[in-house]
Amino acid sequence: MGHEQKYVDKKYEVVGTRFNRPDGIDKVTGKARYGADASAPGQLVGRVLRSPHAHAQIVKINTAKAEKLPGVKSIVTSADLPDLTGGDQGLADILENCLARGRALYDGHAIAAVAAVDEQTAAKALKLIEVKYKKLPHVTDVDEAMSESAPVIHDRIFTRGVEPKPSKPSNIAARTQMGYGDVDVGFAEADVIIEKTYKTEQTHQGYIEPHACLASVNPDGSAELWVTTQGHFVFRNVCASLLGLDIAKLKVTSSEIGGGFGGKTHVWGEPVALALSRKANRPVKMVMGRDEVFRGTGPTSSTSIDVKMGAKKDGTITAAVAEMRYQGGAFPGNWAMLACMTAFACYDIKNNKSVGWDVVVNRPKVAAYRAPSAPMAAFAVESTIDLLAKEVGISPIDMRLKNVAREGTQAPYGPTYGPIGIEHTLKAVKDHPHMRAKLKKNQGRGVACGFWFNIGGQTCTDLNISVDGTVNLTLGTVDVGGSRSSMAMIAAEELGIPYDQVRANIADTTSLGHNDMTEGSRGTFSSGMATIFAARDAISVLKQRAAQMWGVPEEDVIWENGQAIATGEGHGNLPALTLQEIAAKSGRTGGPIAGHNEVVADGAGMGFASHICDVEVDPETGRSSIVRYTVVQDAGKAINPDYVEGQFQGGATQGIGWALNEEYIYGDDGCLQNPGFLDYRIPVCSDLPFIDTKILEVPNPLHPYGVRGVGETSIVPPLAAVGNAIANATGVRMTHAPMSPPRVLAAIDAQENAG
Amino acid sequence: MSNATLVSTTVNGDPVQFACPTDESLMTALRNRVGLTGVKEGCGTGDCGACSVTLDGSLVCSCLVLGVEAEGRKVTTVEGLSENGELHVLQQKFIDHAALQCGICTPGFLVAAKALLDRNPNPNETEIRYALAGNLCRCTGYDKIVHAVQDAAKDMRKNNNRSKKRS
Amino acid sequence: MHRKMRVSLSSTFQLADGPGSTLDVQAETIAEMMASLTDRYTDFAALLERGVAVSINGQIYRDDWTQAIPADAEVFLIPRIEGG
Amino acid sequence: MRYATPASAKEAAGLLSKEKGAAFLLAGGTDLLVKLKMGMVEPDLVVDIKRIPKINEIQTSAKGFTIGAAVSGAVIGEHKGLNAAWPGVVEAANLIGSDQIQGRATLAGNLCNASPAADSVPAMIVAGAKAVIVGPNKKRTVPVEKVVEGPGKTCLTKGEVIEAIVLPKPEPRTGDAYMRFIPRTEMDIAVVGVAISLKLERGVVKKAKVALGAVAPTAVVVPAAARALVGSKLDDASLEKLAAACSAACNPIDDKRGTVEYRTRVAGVLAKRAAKLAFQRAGGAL
Repeated sequence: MGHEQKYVDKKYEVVGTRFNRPDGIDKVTGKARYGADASAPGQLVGRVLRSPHAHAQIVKINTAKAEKLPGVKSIVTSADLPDLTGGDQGLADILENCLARGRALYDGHAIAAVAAVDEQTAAKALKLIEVKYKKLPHVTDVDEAMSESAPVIHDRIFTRGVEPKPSKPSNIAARTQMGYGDVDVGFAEADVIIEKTYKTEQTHQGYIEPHACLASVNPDGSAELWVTTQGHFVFRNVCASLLGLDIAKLKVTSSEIGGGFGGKTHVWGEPVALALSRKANRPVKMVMGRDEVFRGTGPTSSTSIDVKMGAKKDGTITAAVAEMRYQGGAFPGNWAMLACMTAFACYDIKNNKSVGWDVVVNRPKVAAYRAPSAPMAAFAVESTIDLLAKEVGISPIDMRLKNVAREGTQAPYGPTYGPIGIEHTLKAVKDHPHMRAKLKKNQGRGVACGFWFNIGGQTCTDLNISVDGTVNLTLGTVDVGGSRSSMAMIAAEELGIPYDQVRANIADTTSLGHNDMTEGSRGTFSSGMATIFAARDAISVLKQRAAQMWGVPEEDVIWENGQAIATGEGHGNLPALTLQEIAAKSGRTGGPIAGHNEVVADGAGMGFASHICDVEVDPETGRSSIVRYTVVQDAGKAINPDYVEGQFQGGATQGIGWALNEEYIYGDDGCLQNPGFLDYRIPVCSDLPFIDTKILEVPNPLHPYGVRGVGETSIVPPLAAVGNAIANATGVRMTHAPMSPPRVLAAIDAQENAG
Repeated sequence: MSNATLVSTTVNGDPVQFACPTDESLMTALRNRVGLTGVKEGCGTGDCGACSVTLDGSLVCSCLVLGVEAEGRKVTTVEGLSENGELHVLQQKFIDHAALQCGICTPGFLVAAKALLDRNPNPNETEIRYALAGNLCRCTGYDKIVHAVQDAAKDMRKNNNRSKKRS
Repeated sequence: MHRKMRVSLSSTFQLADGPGSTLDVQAETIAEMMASLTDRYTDFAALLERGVAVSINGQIYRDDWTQAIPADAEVFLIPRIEGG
Repeated sequence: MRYATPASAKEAAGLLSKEKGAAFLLAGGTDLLVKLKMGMVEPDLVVDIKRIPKINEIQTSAKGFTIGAAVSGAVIGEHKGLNAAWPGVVEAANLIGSDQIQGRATLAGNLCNASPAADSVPAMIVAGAKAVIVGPNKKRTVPVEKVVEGPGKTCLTKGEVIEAIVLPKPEPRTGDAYMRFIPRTEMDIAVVGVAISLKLERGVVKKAKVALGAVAPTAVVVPAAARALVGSKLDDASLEKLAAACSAACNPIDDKRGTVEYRTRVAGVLAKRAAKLAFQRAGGAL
């Protein structure tokens, strides 16, 4: 790669300060263009027909009447898409999720799609498509789906990871096990053992912008796609593979993205819109309704988790076991495996074992949601640790500090940690004034920790210097949280020029090499690294041009504070050349000045956080209000603290919503009963206090600035932090999230009746 | 298909005419026929506030208004907040306070916050939070939004006092 | 001649014809290690297909197979993860 | 879909009565537009009453208040006279949805939508509100509690339009209050709603009326709950009786918003809280 990735401690001019985002003005004036805001000449309106059944055989689809409706230009069903059966099963699953093939696997599963001249015609055409269903038995609960008597959803699924290999298909896609040591020995050493079962309900990422795209396919196979996505390069590759297009002939442009949180890493309507366009030979714009977003896209797993932990009287945790059942919707996923990797990751537990069961049910295909799978496992583990702490008589924070993972601790998934920040966050929590604030009647305080990986991945960045010395930074990672500003800051830092001389843009797929998704908290980490290297690349060109202008050897030129300086004997008196001066002459010194970098930005650090939450519980209604909340997280290095805080606050709020009220509610018919923001209750402004934040900086050794991803960890602790706070306010331990008023009141009643 | 009707209205101070089916929402008409895509659709059912506009000065979800109802009325959208080429104080404060991340909810928040400050120039935190409860944001946890509105209110009060003194 | 090294498998990975939780190979980079393991164990390719990341002294590498493996490094094969 | 803007309530009634297809009245539109969007209704005719003179106004007289059918919650919330006279009705009207919804939603619309969970209906009932109904041929006035007959079902016959809601001038030392339970602080539909109005005489409850929302197919008037209050100074025993009577009057369903047990239980809890507030508003000392 030729660039040194290692962390170097230094003083920054730009990085670490606060600058306004370049996309700000467009976003506050309504000019910013999102997925639904683009138009193309002659565009059609695409709409999708969805299954009203949880599980049904599609006996027949008759589109004849709809096709005859004036204004209808194309209709597609799975028959119009390639049959990927027998090939890559993962790809086949994605395609089958986009359009059902023979069976509707969940309420809201896409069955057919239509493109018509306008909204009204498209809606009418959907009603004219006749689908004959034969209802099949369904299962939506993860525990029920694992039982012997459950209807088996896919006869091709034989549980992976169990010996001997099962001879019968089941809804259990895989068993995963992680951990080390001997838990039996560990439990034998324990003075106190706590065992509990927890349940968490399914939640949705809840981005405010519904999925939207504008697709246009030409008869020669060239195509364009404008889409709201977390990764347009990946969307390009996936759509091309699904539809048999040439990758380079499909140009994908990412719109401004109105929230993703993992939910816009997966394709749904995009291949369908492309197929409709190909058939109609006209551009097709497809925008989902909110009900479609809830019924058809994105949710996270609902879970059922058993945790058993043992500790000595001094607080040392001697053994820990988690058995975690995660449903992945109608197609198998790796969600329980991720839970196994994260459940005990904050702690140094000599004997630990995590077993995960990945299960399929008749619900939408689960998609990544901010630190996928970790919040539920943390809810179970962090609740249990509080119970243990109480039992041995140690404060919850000291209990955690006693067992905290450090550099050198073996992670539950195997390797040994490098420098990590969990202990720092816990100590900061312990010292935080929030911990000493007085609680009022019916109030309680809870603390919880959380962990999530960061990932790096493929990244490609261009940096072009204009003749006036201003800089275009061209990025391929979608900006979901303000990364354009952070990247421009990094370029300014490296080049030694003011922030406002750098303009960062996100390029389409024809303008840069491949970039992975903005997922896994990788945006600022990976594009930041590529930006540093691209800037350093440009600096070497700048130095060479300066040398040429001066007529001195290149090796005598250094770059400092945005200018070239000649060093060495004989030319020490030459006046420095600024970036502007060199850029102005670039036409005569060899042409445009640019830097470029492509990198596999591996070596992302670990993200750890500890949260403090105060709740007030109305003992007569079971309603919990968040009265104070503090997030402490290790960011490695905060490039722009405003946006780091924004990630902390946003993630915490999503976790609070999950803890209190957000859940998918399914009826006995297996249909989703609350596919809208009215009854899928995300936190509103009046539900919350200000969310305090504290950024810690334990440098990541494998990033030049020490950056760690910060996007995801903040959603991990809140479920448990809220649960622990409720327990301290009421004396009642909640084991079922969300801890909605009816559940809390029932638990209070049960305790009163028992005692 | 529904009958289309010609609607004459005023949008952001300008006379505007558009023809739309009678059952089309004002939100869709503003987006697709007037070209004001700053009016965002998050739900179409009045639950998220992204399509907030004022109608004769009253804050509404434009998804819950028919396009034809705008006949003879005055509509203000986010595109109408800046005047004389300058950002409205609220717009500037949203940028300064990093009160937006993805930005899809921002137009609705700005319209709603302006309606609040027009009505109540000195709201306390609770009043701000309840006034903005009809606007969903999934990125920020509302923290920086409330700070931005508080700061904007302060500046607007200062400016008002100054212009009062001058006149 | 490649350096001898020991690779630990995350407990979620099982190779039907493997010796257990650790494998000995000769390699100096991730790519060489993967090639050697693929040659040696019949179901290693399937495991790669499912997604594997390499942890070298606690640092996780998902894609950069050019990465050199230092002498006496702790090397773990773990599932390749994605994020939200 | 045809869209009409009649100039009088009578003209609106005429349009509705003559329509052969599906006809709907449009005031605030906060329910109708949602149903349109979700494809739950396909109107042939929509009659927008907001261009009718005075239908957007609140009129005050010696007898009380006449609130035009198109008056929005926001306007009600700003009306000083109404706030002073019937704070419970005003708070119920203002609890319906966000500020955006308040910019449009009306009392008459909340009543005609006939949702079991309508916030303003129990509050209007205990305040003695009446609906002024205009038909193609005649006008009638009906107590609010008689308007709703079941979920989505009212006593209005084809062609009838509510022109206004009439609230009496409250008797001296009267207080009313409406409280509801929702999981969040805003934007939810009531899980339980309780409205209470009471009149004091020498610090003792002389008259009372209690109505519950979201616990039965329609709002429920609970005479036993009122009896529990009459003659009391809201001592604990009478409050417990009130709560028990309210819980006993519940006939709710399990749904995505709440369970039978929860609604029944919380109806009693809120009744006690609402009674205290109404008592204080009537000038009572707790």
